[in-house]
Amino acid sequence: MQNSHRLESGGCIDRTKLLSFRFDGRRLSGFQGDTLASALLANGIKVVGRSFKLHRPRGITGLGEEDTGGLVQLIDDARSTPNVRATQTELVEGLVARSVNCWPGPRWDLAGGLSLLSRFLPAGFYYKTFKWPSWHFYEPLIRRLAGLGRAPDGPDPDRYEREYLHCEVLVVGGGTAGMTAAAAAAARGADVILVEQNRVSPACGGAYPRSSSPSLRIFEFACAFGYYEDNLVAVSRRARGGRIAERLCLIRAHEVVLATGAIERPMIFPGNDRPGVMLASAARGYLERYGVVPGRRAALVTNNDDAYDTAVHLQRAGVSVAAIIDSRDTPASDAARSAAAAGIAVHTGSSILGTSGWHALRSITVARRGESRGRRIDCDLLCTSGGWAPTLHLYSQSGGKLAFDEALGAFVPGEATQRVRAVGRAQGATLPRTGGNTWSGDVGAWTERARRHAFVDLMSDVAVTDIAVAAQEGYVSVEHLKRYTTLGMSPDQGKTSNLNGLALLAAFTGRSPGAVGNTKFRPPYVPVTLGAFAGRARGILFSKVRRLPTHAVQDESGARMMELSGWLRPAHYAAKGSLSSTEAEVLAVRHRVGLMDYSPIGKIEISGTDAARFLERIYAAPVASLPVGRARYGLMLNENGVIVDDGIVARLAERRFFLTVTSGHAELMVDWLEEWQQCAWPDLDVVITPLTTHLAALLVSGPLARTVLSALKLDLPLDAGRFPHMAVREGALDGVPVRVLRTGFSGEVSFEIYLPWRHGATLWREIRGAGAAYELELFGTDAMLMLRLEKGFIHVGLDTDSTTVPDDIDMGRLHQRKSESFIGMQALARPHSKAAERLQLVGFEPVGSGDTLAEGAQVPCSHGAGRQGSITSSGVSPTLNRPIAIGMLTSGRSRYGEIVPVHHDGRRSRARVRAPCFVDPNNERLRDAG
Amino acid sequence: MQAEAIIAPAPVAAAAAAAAAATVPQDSGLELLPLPTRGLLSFQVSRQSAGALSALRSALGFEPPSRPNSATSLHDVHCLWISPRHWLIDSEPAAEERLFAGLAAQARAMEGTARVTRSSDCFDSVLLSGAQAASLLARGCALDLRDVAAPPNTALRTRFADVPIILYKLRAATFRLHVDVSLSHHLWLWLADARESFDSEHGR
Amino acid sequence: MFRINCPWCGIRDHDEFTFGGELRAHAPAWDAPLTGEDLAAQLFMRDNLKGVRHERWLHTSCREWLRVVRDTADHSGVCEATHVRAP
Amino acid sequence: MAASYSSWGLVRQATVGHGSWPRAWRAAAAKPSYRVVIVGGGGHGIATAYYLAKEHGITDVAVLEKGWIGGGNTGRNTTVVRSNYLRPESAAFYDFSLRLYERLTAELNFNIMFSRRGLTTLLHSPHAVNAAWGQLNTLHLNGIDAEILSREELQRRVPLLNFAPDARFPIHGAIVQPRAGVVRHDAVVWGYARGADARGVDIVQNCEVTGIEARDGRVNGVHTRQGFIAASQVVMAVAGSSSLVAATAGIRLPIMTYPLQAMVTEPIKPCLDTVVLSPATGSYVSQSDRGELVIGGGLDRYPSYAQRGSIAVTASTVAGLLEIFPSFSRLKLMRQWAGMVDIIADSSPILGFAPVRGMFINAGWGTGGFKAIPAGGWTTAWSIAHQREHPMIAPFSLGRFARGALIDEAAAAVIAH
Ligand SMILES: Cc1cc2nc3c(=O)[nH]c(=O)nc-3n(C[C@H](O)[C@H](O)[C@H](O)COP(=O)(O)OP(=O)(O)OC[C@H]3O[C@@H](n4cnc5c(N)ncnc54)[C@H](O)[C@@H]3O)c2cc1C
Ligand SMILES: NC(=O)c1ccc[n+]([C@@H]2O[C@H](COP(=O)([O-])OP(=O)(O)OC[C@H]3O[C@@H](n4cnc5c(N)ncnc54)[C@H](O)[C@@H]3O)[C@@H](O)[C@H]2O)c1
Ligand SMILES: Cc1cc2nc3c(=O)[nH]c(=O)nc-3n(C[C@H](O)[C@H](O)[C@H](O)COP(=O)(O)O)c2cc1C
Ligand SMILES: [Zn+2]
Repeated sequence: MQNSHRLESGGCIDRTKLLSFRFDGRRLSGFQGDTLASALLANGIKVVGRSFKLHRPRGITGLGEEDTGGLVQLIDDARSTPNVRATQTELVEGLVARSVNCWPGPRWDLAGGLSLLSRFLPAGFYYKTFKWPSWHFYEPLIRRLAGLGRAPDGPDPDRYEREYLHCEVLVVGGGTAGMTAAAAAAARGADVILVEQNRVSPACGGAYPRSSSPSLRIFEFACAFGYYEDNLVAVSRRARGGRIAERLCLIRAHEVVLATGAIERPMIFPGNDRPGVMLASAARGYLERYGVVPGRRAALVTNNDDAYDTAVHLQRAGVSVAAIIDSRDTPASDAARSAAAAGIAVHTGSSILGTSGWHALRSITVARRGESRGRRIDCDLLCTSGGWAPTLHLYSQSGGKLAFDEALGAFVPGEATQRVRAVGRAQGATLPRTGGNTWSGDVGAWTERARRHAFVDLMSDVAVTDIAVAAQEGYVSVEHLKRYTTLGMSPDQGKTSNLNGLALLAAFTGRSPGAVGNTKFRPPYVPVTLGAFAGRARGILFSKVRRLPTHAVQDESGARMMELSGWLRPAHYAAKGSLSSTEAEVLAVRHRVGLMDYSPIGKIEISGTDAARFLERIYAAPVASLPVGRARYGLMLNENGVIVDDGIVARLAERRFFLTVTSGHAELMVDWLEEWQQCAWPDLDVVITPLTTHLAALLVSGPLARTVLSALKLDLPLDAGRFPHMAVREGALDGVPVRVLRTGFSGEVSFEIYLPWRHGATLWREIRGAGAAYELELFGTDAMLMLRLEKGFIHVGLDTDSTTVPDDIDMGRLHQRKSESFIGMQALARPHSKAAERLQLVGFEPVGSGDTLAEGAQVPCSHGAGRQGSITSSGVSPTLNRPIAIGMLTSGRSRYGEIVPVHHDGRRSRARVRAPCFVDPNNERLRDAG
Repeated sequence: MQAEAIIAPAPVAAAAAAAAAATVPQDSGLELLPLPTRGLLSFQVSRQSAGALSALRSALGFEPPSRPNSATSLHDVHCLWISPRHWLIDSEPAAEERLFAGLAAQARAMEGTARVTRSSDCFDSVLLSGAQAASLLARGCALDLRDVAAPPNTALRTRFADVPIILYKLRAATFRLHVDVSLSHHLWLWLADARESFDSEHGR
Repeated sequence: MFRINCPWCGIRDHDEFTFGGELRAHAPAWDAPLTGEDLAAQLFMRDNLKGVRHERWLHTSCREWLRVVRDTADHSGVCEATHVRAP
Repeated sequence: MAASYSSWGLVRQATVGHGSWPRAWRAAAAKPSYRVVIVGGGGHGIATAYYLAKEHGITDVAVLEKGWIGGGNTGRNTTVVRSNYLRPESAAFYDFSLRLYERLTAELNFNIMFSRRGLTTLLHSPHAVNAAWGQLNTLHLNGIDAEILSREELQRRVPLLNFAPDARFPIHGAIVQPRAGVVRHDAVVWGYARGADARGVDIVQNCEVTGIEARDGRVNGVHTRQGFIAASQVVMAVAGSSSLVAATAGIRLPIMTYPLQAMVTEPIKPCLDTVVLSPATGSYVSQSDRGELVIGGGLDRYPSYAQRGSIAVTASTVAGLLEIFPSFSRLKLMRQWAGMVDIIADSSPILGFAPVRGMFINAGWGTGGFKAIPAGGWTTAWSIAHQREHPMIAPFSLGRFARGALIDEAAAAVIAH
């Protein structure tokens, strides 16, 4: 029957707006303002799912995030979502939900029988069993029984946002305490943000002092879930319509006020997990906020006076209250009086021996202390109230200490370490004192059956017996208890169970709950959608990639772009005729001329009185002796002597140098230089200017490079006499300032033209135009890798690793002639850095079949496991038309001519060791007569 | 947002246009305007000194910023504090040559302890203004950029939308952002996406 | 997300800064001719103190290297910084 | 000897209301002196005690734990065990560990739930594929299983991955170690503890060691919160606290302590049955038997002992995960935590005798020492028993730093796990 449990009036719902929804296929209706939970209860639905381990029926037990039973799967095409809390889901028209962890449904669940086996499944049973023949035999079934909802399998259509906010005062919690604190702070003129995970006003009519102050911002459906350093509070704000489903607000506040209220503790008794058993505060909340009576005939079980009020309220709303079962002998007199006035029977000094009902609650059995048989009382709602615990998750996350308050039976805020305070119910002082334990009598003397049926954590199916077993087996640290029994490890993170669990552990081990302590509080306070963490950082916005100055014209040139160390670069261009694109590009450079956008190369200018001295220390190569106008190849080492970067250092003027570093290290090396300058050598007068994205770099390489460039309006002589190999010149190209570096990484005469970034694309077109007559080819990074491979030049990080020192690549002579100190010098002097059996750079060529040696192929040790070397770069040389490779080999330089086995993908082949340079070993092509 | 195929090069201009196209009438509280290239010069010195400030003063004809994270200006020439050893001079492109000459002369006089670098090419710039500008920035930048915390003439280097930027608050609710030219398309894509969700939230 | 008070830029989130190592009171000169254990001590060995310690951080915004005083046991407040180099 | 755990035992206990389960390990009080004191009740410390007792008959041993055993990194790790290391020294060691893990459930009579489900490392570029071949060949030469999967094969095995051709990090294939897997972390600690205790080892909790006492270059005991305990052999196995404990013996270590985060989603029905690691996006993930996705990522980039991490790293780890598994976007994060890990320049551990005689260092596991627990404990115990370092761990001694002979495993540990 639709809305069978709804009162005629009352609640903050809008009765003019009827909303229809479906649950497990049934068509139901509720009102605007309902949560899914209140709407389910209004329709008399008690069983909404099954528990995690034993598949026991579960119903709504709470009003908000403390609920333990109302997890459902929302069905909405691509927006289907597992493990949604019915208590925190606003009802909307057309909502479709399904129960989780049961099949075919929550009332009839195939795995429900597990519950009958519960006595064989105590805490940690899986550590003791499932060992033979092996865990793999059981694992698939166990996995299928576990888990709750189902993960969607398509992309998420929702959008998420990130927002950084700042305020003087952040108030968490929009109850009376929070609203009062916020209004007061705003009245002082402070800039205030208040976040409330649900709606601000728990009672209708909004009696709260709603500030109209512009300095008060109120965010509803915004849950503070994490408290980090220096008052940074993370808040998840769920959408109210609009296209952003959830936003992650990172709020930095000068001061934080936690008005997070308190969470009620359930009482522990056999059968307390039966749907129909509910926190008293929840029952009252459903009544007041939604006009829903969660049952027709209620009973209350409690250890404090607070619950009496609820009983009276329920009675007034027309629910017949059959009994109050109070574990204390004497409730406060006014509580007793009000119950008497309402005609409610009070059973003091009593407890519940059991509950019954087919799935949902039908009756309870009540007994006085000492009695072993009790009286049956029919009821379909049992409100449970074991006192209150301040909600201090965030307080604890902030570093604030918690202290155990005996009278309250709960933890209260102790010393704070950040600028934060708890107010209202979260502070604890105003909470009703309890009458001791949430269970009755000596729990150690309970029967096995009673312990097994009295649940502590309804989400993880942790019963009193599990705590007893853990205590008995020695898992007596509260953290061991948690891990052994899984207490508090479910989606509710033990909001209503942790305290009861640790109190029981205390009882079983003869300690006080304060001495047992609580488990660590961690973010998030409530589960937060993963998408909200990522926010806008999805797809291309997840990680940036840099673009070349010629990016826009690469497309028309037929480039195949690829990301390389953070840059989008042409790997190669379209294939030409019978040759592969890379072959054609390599051959063009070798025989004619090629053009490449080389702009990602790291560029740094060093100027200042001490520029030369500075660089002499930086490079494992002589720099100070470099004449103006000349350039040199240099290695930069770290203090361990290992090569971290290589590149060209060119002297533009006496006190001005231009360096290139590998593209992947462009920024890192600037940091490195600055660290040395600022921290180690502050006395050196040096200015470090990063220029990587100031200057475009176009590389023209090949025997005809000079010919092509002479067609440009470049005011520099290019002949070898006046512009030799490894020289640098500054000039102008059609009025644009340029600097040109003559190098030869490709092995051919090469000019690197550096000019202002925005002129890069223009020059690109001009060079292409000028080169057309000479069949200039554009070439990409693949061709460049091959060109330098033919020359046996290393690529730092590809051919070297984090142990390679200069001598390993035969570059020891660069530093051996230095007289000045440089970084890494001491480490190079170690015997280990000079050992004969080090890996050294060599060339390899296949023997026999002539097949290419695979990149990544390894040279196995001649005896035993492991390797003595590896092929680090390999390919078929277009210039030589045969396979070539370079790599590292133990004592390699002394082994030229030797034939070694090569292992790849389970197969063996052979290779001859040789010098790494395959083309023009004497560099005659570079030192051209031109 | 749909991940843009990084394989297909989309001209920066197109993305910038898309970001700007989302610009709605004046009252929207948010305007986003890609700027034509600005004249930018970097003035660096090897160590902090009073000499640096007086060199700047002579070259610019006005007082350079004395406080970190701030800027001073005269007409359309702005001097932004970037670090204790680095200032960025942001001007009309037409003024760049004149300023360069003046600064270079000062640098020469400082005998190799100072350096001027033409930086116009290194940055793309965008102007962000309107009552909502700060709240759009708040989606990508952890700094408090509201008027109460960041007064006009605030200038600083920070990260926004996962890229390093130089941010210059010209006046209340008006920000000029300079972003590395090789990363500007990333910023435009980000802004276009943020703009879209911003608008959708504000019911547009 | 702790914060560091840059002497230039004021308080910023730590992720604007890059950690660059601990500062030692009596570090040998960068080019001291160390060998063996002494070299290893200089290159690799660290105090790695729990509690208040002095460290080197680069503020990536102003590109200044700073001396940061930080409590590694609990950095829930703002960490103060000064210039690493003599002014 | 502890009662044997079996299904039959479970049934028998059920009939008596589970009222007589014996303690898994005794609540031992520290004696005034021991032959061997092990500082740190994590996996390595307790495994060392177990193997000392079992393999070498040395039972006059105490494990001193400052809090509760397994409360350090072992109790908060993402439980990936693998042996795909590139240097032969490492490969031999870690594969030995994996083999010990494979039979540990039977050996300990405690189900450690070793789930051999493979470690699948995604290859996001042609260059990564090339590099993977280098790894595969190296692994094969080291005797370690490895295979490379094509994109199509991978798609068949892990259909939820992002195979969109225009993905920010397109997937070109994967390199897999089939024998890798996950292990129930707490069970490893408890299982070893139970085994060690049964053989007479004292496991003393809430007993922080405040100083290692050495005279004339020789250890003679430890100061603790419960008083001085004499011992001629002291093993230090305190992971993130290594520098602090070593300092009390006057030893400096090449270690920095960093936070490493991990997190879990709410439990969901099985949807992922291998461990997936994406070096390019900086995330890795597996699904536990309970159903949560267990997610890890890179270090927080500042030294810290605070055992918490920054939300920026949480967020970027999650964003990385969603790049490779876009459909996980609607799942919810249930808990996030951090450990403090001891990071060494070459990403290899320190195993060996200290400069102070009688002291053994087991440290520097960084982001990946869970997989090493059996071998770490086994070789540490062997070395103590024989008073010399086991040959398998000789390359991992502290001396390698003075020699400059680092064992660089940076490539094998590009990402934490
Ligand atoms: C988030 C995270 C994910 C990880 N993922 C993986 C993974 O997937 N695979 C993998 O192989 N590894 C992983 N690791 C690393 C792995 O957890 C550790 O390397 C391993 O657990 C180290 O074991 P241990 O016994 O040395 O240290 P711990 O388990 O940390 O034990 C050290 C013990 O020493 C105690 N102690 C410290 N100081 C003292 C003192 N003064 N006196 C007495 N006791 C003291 C501590 O309380 C602690 O219990 C991960 C680590 C983290 C943090
Ligand atoms: N006995 C009752 O049932 C009851 C109920 C409500 C109010 N009160 C009275 O109200 C007064 C003050 O109550 P209060 O304001 O301290 O507590 P409260 O429980 O009324 O308010 C706490 C609020 O904080 C919110 N909250 C908790 N954690 C949050 C988080 N992490 N992020 C965002 N929001 C969060 C809750 O949703 C709740 O609205 C007291 O005098 C109390 O007696 C009593
Ligand atoms: C593999 C693994 C799985 C975990 N699964 C859960 C879980 O399902 N629920 C939960 O609450 N915590 C889970 N945790 C986290 C622990 O609750 C805890 O946060 C972690 O062990 C760190 O300890 P601490 O938070 O007490 O510092 C898991 C931890 C690990 C290592
Ligand atoms: Zn700064």
